Amino acid sequence: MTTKIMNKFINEPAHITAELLEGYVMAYRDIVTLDGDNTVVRVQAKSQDKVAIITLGGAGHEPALSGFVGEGMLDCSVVGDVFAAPGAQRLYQALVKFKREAGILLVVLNHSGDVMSANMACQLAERAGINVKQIVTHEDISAGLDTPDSDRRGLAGCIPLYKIVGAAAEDGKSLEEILEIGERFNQQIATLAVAMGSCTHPQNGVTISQLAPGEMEIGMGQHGEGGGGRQMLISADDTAEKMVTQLMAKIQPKAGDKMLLYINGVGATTMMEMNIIFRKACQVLEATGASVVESRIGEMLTVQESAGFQILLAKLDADHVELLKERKANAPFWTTIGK
Amino acid sequence: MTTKIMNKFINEPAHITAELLEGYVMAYRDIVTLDGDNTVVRVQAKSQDKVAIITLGGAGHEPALSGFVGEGMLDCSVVGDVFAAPGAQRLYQALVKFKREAGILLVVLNHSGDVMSANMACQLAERAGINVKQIVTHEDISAGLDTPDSDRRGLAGCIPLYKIVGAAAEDGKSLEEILEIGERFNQQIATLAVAMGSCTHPQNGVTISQLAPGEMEIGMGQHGEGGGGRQMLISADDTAEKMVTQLMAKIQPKAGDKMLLYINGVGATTMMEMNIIFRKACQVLEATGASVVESRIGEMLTVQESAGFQILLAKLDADHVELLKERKANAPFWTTIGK
Amino acid sequence: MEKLTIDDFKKMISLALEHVSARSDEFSALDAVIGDGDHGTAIVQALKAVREATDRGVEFKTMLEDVGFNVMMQTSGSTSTLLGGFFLGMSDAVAGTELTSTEVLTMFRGALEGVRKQTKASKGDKTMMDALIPAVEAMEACGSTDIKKIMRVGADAALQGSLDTIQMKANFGRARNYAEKSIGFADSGAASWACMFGSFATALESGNSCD
Amino acid sequence: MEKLTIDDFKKMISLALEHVSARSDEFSALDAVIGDGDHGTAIVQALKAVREATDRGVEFKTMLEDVGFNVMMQTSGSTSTLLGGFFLGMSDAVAGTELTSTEVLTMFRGALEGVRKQTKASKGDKTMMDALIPAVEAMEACGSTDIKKIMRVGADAALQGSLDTIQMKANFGRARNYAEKSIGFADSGAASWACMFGSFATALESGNSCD
Ligand SMILES: Nc1ncnc2c1ncn2[C@@H]1O[C@H](COP(=O)(O)OP(=O)(O)O)[C@@H](O)[C@H]1O
Ligand SMILES: Nc1ncnc2c1ncn2[C@@H]1O[C@H](COP(=O)(O)OP(=O)(O)O)[C@@H](O)[C@H]1O
Ligand SMILES: [Mg+2]
Ligand SMILES: [Mg+2]
Ligand SMILES: [Mg+2]
Ligand SMILES: [Mg+2]
Repeated sequence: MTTKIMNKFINEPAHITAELLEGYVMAYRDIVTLDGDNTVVRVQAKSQDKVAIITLGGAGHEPALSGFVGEGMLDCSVVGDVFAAPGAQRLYQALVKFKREAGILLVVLNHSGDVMSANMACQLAERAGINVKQIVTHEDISAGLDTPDSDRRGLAGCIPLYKIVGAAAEDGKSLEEILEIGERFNQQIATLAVAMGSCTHPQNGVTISQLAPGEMEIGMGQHGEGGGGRQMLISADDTAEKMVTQLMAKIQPKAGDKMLLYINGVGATTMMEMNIIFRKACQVLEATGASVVESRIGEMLTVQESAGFQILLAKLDADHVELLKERKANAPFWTTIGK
Repeated sequence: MTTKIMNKFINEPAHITAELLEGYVMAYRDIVTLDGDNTVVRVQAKSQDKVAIITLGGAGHEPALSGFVGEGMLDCSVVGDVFAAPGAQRLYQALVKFKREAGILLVVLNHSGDVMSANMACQLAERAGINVKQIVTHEDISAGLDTPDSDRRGLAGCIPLYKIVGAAAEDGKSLEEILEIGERFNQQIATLAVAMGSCTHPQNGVTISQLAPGEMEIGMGQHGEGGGGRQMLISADDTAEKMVTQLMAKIQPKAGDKMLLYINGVGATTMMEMNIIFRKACQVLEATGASVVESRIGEMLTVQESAGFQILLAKLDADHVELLKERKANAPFWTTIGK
Repeated sequence: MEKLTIDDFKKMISLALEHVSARSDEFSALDAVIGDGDHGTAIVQALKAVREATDRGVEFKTMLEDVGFNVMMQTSGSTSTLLGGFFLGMSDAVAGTELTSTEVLTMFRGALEGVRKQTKASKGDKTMMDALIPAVEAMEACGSTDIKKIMRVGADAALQGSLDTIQMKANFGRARNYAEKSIGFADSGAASWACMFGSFATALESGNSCD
Repeated sequence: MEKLTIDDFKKMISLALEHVSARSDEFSALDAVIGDGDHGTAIVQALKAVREATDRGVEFKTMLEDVGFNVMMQTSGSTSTLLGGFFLGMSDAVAGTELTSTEVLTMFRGALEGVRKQTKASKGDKTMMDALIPAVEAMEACGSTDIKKIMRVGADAALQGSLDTIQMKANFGRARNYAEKSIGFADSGAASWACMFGSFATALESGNSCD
């Protein structure tokens, strides 16, 4: 650990989460608003007869997770402090607000704080007769391909999942149907992160998992927690090839498969670099005869000013393609015009 | 100048621009494609009877400028090397391709390289009987409020302008009408940048305009070129207030005015911080009785991994609001569902 | 010391907040090695919420429930749920305005059960459980009826347990991903919970108010 | 030296590329002080495009036009248009396969006019014009008919002009925004254009091929 001068535009560190959420809902006031502390909801609520989609997670990853609250995606995100799961009690209150016959789907990223909060909130909710089911995302393959689901982290793969389950809910599908569609996607997606340069925790100035200049680490977690091995920086093409090859080992794309390929920037890495990475990753992937039908390059789930990115690779079924590309979505950080 | 270890995912530095454009059009192949080296165009061309909107500028600012090529925005962007205007001859070739009765609007950011290329290309185009008009953007107020237009730089203000003129062109308006709408917007927008921490030129590893930790500079240019004075870092609220006050001195918002307020991140500064900045900027602005009707927070025009952001403030006329918010746009980095 | 009053309990919490706050940076630093560097901030915030709810308490069961919910309402992160479970578990186990030594043991056993509802981590996984489990076990095993004595035995065991985590490989929480590399540093949660147990004991021993 | 042949011109360009390449980092460094740090890269790229087109030239007018367009096609930045204008201006002014000393002067006057179509910058604005304008003026003023001599006079004036920019405040290009702070360093473009003029003179003096 080193504490460096914190080069951030903030005010009182303890107020970061409250202030950033306030600013966010001011900027996107047509779409989102706060409903109680740390709880972002849609301005135009989804009708009561449809399944509500809720997620939870720490702040400091903007635009995730609240950037995806809006028509066709999330109904509500419950936000913790920077890099910290929200308390179970707060999450429980959101479940109470969204209680409905059709039920609630809670999307949880597999991080122990989030999982513990979600579990406790669901215990409380069950006692109150609330119909809620969880999907836990765990697409990080850095722990090894054979590692059980419960031991793999959830990285940015939650974001296309929000789109898929959000669109399915908007279509009027039942909680069970949505769960099935979502879990199927969950099994067909893999993510791998690479980091280069660390970030500073904005509340205490601590530098997390410092990397020396010219060093990189494949398998990095979403809060700067280390993972796979450190190595000297290699070229963009070699990095992309190495990472996508590992992802392909997990997803096994075949000729004719329809694929999703996203590059999620975590902070300082430029879109220039991510475009260059995408180029090689896509070439390697499409050499199998599979084709990329859904792609994005951008900062979706960030880790402060860390340098690095995550590659997301998924095999899409026909319904996934439809839900991703043909259904309207209108969240501040995800708009799909739809057909 | 210092040369540091370049912490970037790139291959051969000389190939950066070509490779990033290749990756970009692969990722967004439904919307954009390359038409000759360094020239990004729409996959589904706009009909010939409508005015074409073209822009030009250096690479290294991703997603700008090519991220805004698509239905309802740009028809074409001609890209130079990193931080370098494209050559006039290349731009001229794009003008030849888009030659049409309805005419071409060329949006030029006021930087001497871009202006020189645009002028020479337009001289060549006139000789070839091509109907092309220029709009030069110059909304940076860092040189002082009374500085003549020709001495002020064009920063990220070009991006809402692309939306406005793009939508007007899609509406079938004439070149003269579009020019009038765009120039009117151009006079009503102001931008101010702040930098904290420098960036590295990805082709030669040179660190541009180095700032010490804990230092910031208001009035920074778009390539790390310095501007206003350096000072010690102040709080987010103080920074936002100071900057928006300067912008308001230029734009003079009054009660009842409809305003545009964008925060454009230039690289490493997190969306967390930008949300916090937006909050205060919006509060200060709306205290005048003007109201923000159009806002965005995000990385639109970046400067590699520099830390800092630009605040864009504009007074919108009724037609601007309509063109910005109610007309469909479908570019990779700007989607508006429309009404 | 044969009875534990509400006031005694308030002193325990106050001193825990004081001591943990003083060592906050150390806990964040430990968390930065194999986690995300925020445990110091998190545990201090959580103990503030605990103290706030304790302050308004008049009866053990309701006070402890209020504490549990307040922690989970006002704070964030793993610590929020773990500490929430700890106090809700206590609340499930006891009632009244004074506790006998047996009831104190029941209360801490309940606290452990409350945390166990939240996590499957057990001894050796390099988590706060490595402080909590030995503490509760030692308290039950010590055979004394002096609450002061019981608390000190628990505190010593928690401290030893926290030191034992230095040699452990992490199996739970964010630290899990570090695997072998997690060896060599104490777990931040084990360290802070040991500090909390130490403060509980000291608060009873010192007798004077600690605020 | 009374005639300038196409081959002589090719040697001038070759040597300019060689010398400018050798000092590329220095020009980028100067540009980093008050610009965006890429002038070294830009001018080398541009001169490569110049040389490529010169290599296939057989007649001055068509070769120089080809050079101008090739620079603007293949390269980027201010330098692309300025150097494009320079060679297009030359092309407008001369023709044939050999130039007399008068024609050489006409060619450089044309070059200056070609650049002037691209920029309003004049002497004292801290740009490449501070090398180019004095160079052309000195060549015209020197009165010699020895092309070697004329070129050396131009080169010396360009060098002096480039040194003069150190004390200037920038009024054009990216550097303008630095205002007073731009004083103390030479303009990158003035420095590189002076280097180019110096190479032109040396290429004629040395007589032997420079590749
Ligand atoms: N699943 C878990 N089971 C038991 N203890 C855990 C678990 N996850 C985290 N912890 C404990 O919490 C500590 C980290 O707390 P904190 O930093 O506040 O939470 P977070 O991991 O959410 O940032 C760890 O050092 C560990 O002792
Ligand atoms: N408007 C202008 N007029 C004259 N010279 C200019 C102008 N703009 C730039 N220059 C010259 O070009 C040099 C910078 O060139 P270069 O770095 O290649 O271009 P860019 O500014 O596009 O990065 C400056 O040092 C200056 O000499
Ligand atoms: Mg945390
Ligand atoms: Mg440049
Ligand atoms: Mg932590
Ligand atoms: Mg330059």
